[in-house]
Amino acid sequence: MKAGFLALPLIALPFVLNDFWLTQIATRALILGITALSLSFLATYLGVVSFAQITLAGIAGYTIAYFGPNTVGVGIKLPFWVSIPAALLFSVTAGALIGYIARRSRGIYAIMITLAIGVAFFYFTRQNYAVFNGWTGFSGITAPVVAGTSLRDPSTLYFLSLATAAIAVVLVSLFARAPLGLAIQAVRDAPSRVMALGIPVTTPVVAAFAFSGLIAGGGGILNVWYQERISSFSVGLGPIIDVLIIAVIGGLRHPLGAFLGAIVFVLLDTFAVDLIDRDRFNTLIGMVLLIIVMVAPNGLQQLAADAVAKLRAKEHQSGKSARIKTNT
Amino acid sequence: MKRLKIAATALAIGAVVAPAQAEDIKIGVISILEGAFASLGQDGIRGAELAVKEAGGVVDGQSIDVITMSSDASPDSAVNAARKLIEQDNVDILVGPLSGSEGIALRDLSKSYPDITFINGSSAAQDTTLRDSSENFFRFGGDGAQWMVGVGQYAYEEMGYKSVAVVAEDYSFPYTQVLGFMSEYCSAGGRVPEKFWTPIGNKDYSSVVYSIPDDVDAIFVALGGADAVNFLTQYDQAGGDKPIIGGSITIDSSILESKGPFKNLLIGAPAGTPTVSDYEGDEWIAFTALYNEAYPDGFSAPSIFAHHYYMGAKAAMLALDEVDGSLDDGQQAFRAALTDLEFVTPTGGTMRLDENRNGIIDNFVTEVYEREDGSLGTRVVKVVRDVNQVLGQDPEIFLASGPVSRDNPSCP
Amino acid sequence: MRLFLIVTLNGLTLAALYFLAASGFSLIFGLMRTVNMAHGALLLLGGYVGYDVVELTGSWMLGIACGGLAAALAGAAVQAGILGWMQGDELRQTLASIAISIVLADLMLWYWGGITYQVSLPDILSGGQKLPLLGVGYANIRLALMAFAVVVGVMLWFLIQRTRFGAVIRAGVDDQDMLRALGFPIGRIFIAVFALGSALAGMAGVIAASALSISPGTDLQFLLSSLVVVIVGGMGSIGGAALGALLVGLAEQYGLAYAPTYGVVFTFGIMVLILAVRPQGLMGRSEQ
Amino acid sequence: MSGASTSVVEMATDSVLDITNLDLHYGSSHVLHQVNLSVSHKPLSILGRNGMGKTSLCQAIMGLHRHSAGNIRFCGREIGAMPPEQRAQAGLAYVPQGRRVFRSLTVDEHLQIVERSGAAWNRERVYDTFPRLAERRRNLGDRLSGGEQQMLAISRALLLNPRLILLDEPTEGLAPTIVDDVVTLITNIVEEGIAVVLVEQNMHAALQAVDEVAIMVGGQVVDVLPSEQLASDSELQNHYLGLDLVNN
Repeated sequence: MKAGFLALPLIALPFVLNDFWLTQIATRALILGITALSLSFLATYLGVVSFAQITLAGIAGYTIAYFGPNTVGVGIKLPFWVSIPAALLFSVTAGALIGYIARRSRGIYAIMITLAIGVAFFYFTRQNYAVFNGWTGFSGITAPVVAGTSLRDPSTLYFLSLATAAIAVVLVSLFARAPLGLAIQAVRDAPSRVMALGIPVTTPVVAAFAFSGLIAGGGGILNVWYQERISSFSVGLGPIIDVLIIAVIGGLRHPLGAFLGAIVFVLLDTFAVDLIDRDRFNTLIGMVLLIIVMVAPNGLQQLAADAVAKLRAKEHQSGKSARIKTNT
Repeated sequence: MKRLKIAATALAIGAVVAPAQAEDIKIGVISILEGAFASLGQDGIRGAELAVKEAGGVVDGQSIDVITMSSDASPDSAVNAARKLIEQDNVDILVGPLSGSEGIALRDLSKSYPDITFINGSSAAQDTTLRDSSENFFRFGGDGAQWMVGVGQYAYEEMGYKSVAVVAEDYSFPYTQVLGFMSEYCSAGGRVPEKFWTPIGNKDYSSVVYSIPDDVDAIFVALGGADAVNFLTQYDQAGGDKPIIGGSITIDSSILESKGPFKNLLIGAPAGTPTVSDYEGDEWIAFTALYNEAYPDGFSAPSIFAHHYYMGAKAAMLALDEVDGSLDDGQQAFRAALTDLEFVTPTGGTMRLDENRNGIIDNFVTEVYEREDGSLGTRVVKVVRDVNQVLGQDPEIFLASGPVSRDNPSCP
Repeated sequence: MRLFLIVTLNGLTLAALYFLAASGFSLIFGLMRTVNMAHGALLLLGGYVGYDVVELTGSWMLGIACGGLAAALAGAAVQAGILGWMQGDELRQTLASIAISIVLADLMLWYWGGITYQVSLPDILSGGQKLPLLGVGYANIRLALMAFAVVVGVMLWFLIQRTRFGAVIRAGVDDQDMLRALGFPIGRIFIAVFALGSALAGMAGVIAASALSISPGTDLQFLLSSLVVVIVGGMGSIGGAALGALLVGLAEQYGLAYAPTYGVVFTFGIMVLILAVRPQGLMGRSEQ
Repeated sequence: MSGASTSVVEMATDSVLDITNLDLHYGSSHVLHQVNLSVSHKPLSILGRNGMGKTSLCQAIMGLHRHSAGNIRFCGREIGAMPPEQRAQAGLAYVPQGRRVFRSLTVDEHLQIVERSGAAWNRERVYDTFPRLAERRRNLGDRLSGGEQQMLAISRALLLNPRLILLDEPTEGLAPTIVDDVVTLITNIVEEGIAVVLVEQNMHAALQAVDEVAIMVGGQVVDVLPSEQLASDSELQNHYLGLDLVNN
């Protein structure tokens, strides 16, 4: 009932929005939301804020670019049904590797080691021409054509992103309830106790990062189809911070927070220039961000949930009092 | 169905910004207005606006709306800015972007929007038009290699430099500039024993400074903005005394007007550029006067960016005038007018396009000199007219030598 | 060999600058666990103000003082007005300070424009001199940098290890709640330390503008280098910041001289490697 | 001197600390339920088994954990809304469970940062009272033995020249001879005219030092009775505290 309440308008969107709103706003928000979800998943269930999620998305994106059609003459062209699994495989493997490197880091130190990994990857892609084509990166990437329809077609890409987002949300909830997911949460709550029980901490941490790599990889593939290009800039500090902003303003406690944060971010990023003197839009973005951080400590999702709860309580109250009145 | 879609869209857009009037012709301008390139990007916008202002802001009774968008030097942001301008602000013509990788990104994007005309701003990557060119992407200007034509020969023959070291940023634009310099310099007989590719935004060049071989005659520096300032300062402080040869954005009014003691190093330095701040040509003097009048807060003379955005927007205005402001038929007539356009540039040459819609330009070899008031200016020592994208070589041979890179070309 | 020695010297002087920039960041993190992502913006602000003051008065020392003061005031305002309200919530503070840095960077771009500034040096520091053993010219300001770093380092050490205020800061690092229970108004101490850390950043900004240059984007560069320096060395330890600065400064210069293509990658590679082996940094204490 | 003695008499009739209907939550778990407690100048001990809410009560009194409902009055002033530092300045001193000495401060620095000039307790007096601390004055906090740390924690509190000292399990983990020293010390503090609240699991130590005992069970104060009564009634001890504690 609740899912339907959410799904119906989302499915109806392509029929009411023009291409700009559908692709540049809705699809872009979904794609960013998927990558941000991989961050909020780690934050919520493992208690680790990872700045390396853009790196994982980027690894998947670069794989698609390298093994797909592009206009820079780098890479080997493979059919998409090979390159897509390869992209996910790489992002999952990279996730596992990052998890292994960061397995002992907590709190601020985990943020820093993942940031270092992210920035190192960024500089590597910028300097390496053989695989990543350096500064310029890959352009002219086209999404696969399936049954005569390009996956980059606005409605198709939207539905594809929506489906991926839905699957990611479901996977996160399933994973959280699976034995491995429970072990991860135990690590979050008391790593030393888990170790005392004789359970190695490494396995759950690596698994959690690998799983986040799967989700981020999905976002990365969609992103490279959406952008039709990828370069060192796509994995730089800017996108890294964008995804963090999205996850945190949306709220880390609920999978839907990432998407709420993404839509707010995309709207702000796109329209800030229209709302204020075109030269000072960054000030506006910064201010809005600051206000959200200050008034919504647990993110917009929590803020919205509280508002709904309050509204319900009020309704409930007035309903009750009405009933009492009729009774008397 | 379609009607419903349009209505809903109008509603959605109307909620955010009021749509502009339908009759206007809208030109979107993309430039970099944040970070290290901000002041240069600002000057690009000035150039584009100047061309529109010059025409009175009207073509054949239709007013011209200029809408600007900022990118952050990344191709992704340039593409997002372009999509927003096209799909949400409904621009007809796009002018921009500023930097090389952004240019290639917009070239690719232009293939997805065949009904929009893209006119390059100041981005100067070679492949934007040379390889995989796009029918609706025009560049009324040259690439980074064209901008160096004349310098190699001048350095070898006039200055007598038999070998030079190269210090340049490690990305495509400087690669292109180095190619332009070296292809001439090497065939004249010069040698380039070492190239130092430094990361863009590097602060501390001291280790590069001390690695420069003692036996070179000069240093070719293709760095921009703060990077150039940092390198030159540190070279100066280390007691370095080799003459400098400058890239196109190493020696530009935006650099000459920066504050700092390093500037003495530049006096006498030759450079290749399509834009000379102190050029004595009548057209340039008139252009500078126009610029100064419109932008008292701008630089003392238009920068390379103002100059190139101006030429792009000017071409758009001229071609619009030719088709009486009509952009029907998918802008076919407008594009035909652009393709056949010939106009006198602020530097006094005649701008026209080659078959890849890339400009055939005039290039200058300049040298830096000190004005009486102590400020620095550049003066022209040589003008090379009609420089095409293959630098006067046989197109097939030129293309066969491959795209620019760290190692192409090479003559150690 | 000669090149190696010169590159080493370059690494040391760069390390000195990094230490100056990072020490304030480390101080703030050490006491409050605040990752102040606006540190780079405060550094840049100090640099700009310092430039203006030097142009106006011709006094370099005054420029340094005013640059530090401007950053200290801005930093105190940030802590008192924003970050102090979310004390203990590291992630929110990180994000809020990112937002602050975005706003600050944009406002500075507005006021100072995008051009590159270099602070003109007093005569004694400008120019260079021939190094006796190596036989090459070397900038005076870079040699002076090392002296500055040592002086600042010693002063900081003295402040923290030998004064009552320093003892209070150390007590706060160890156990904030206990310090409060002894009657210390932690909010005000936090503001003071934030101002002190910011003042160090502001002064480093003026020095960076003298030895190198400043322009939009300098804020991010120094934020990143400060992060690496402090994390490699161990958060909150002044000795650690010095060690981290040495490692990063040397790595960067050796990279630039001997492996320019991947030099920058090495710096961050070192950071990953160290954190993988010692999650709390070289001289950091593990949490709890 | 005579003035001081009259004020002691006066205060003895008044209560120093008044806690009424105090509730405390940690997230969703309800830790303190409607705690009522009044502390006069007679030393009082709060006894109870592990997990009964004793430390939470201390932290609520100090303000280190905000209570969710109820009042805390100290010397006639409501302090419930004050941050911890203001409560300390008002005359409330805290010797926490586990001592919590600063590991990177020397003994001398611990005392130096709290010392106020011209007060009754100063560094000199501390060193006179605890020669052992004087010997160890250059040692860092985490290089001290448990007993020394306890001396330091109590000295640190005394230097605040408080009206009330709240001690949370000061004998925990100490050797029996040291426990006796601590008990003597508390008795001396009481004689100084400083009110004492002693939270303990060690009933025997507590009963030696105080006149009155409050019993905490399940986040509530269930009984307040003279120490002699509890000392003599083993059934009562068993009932409230369980065998493990009594045999301790």
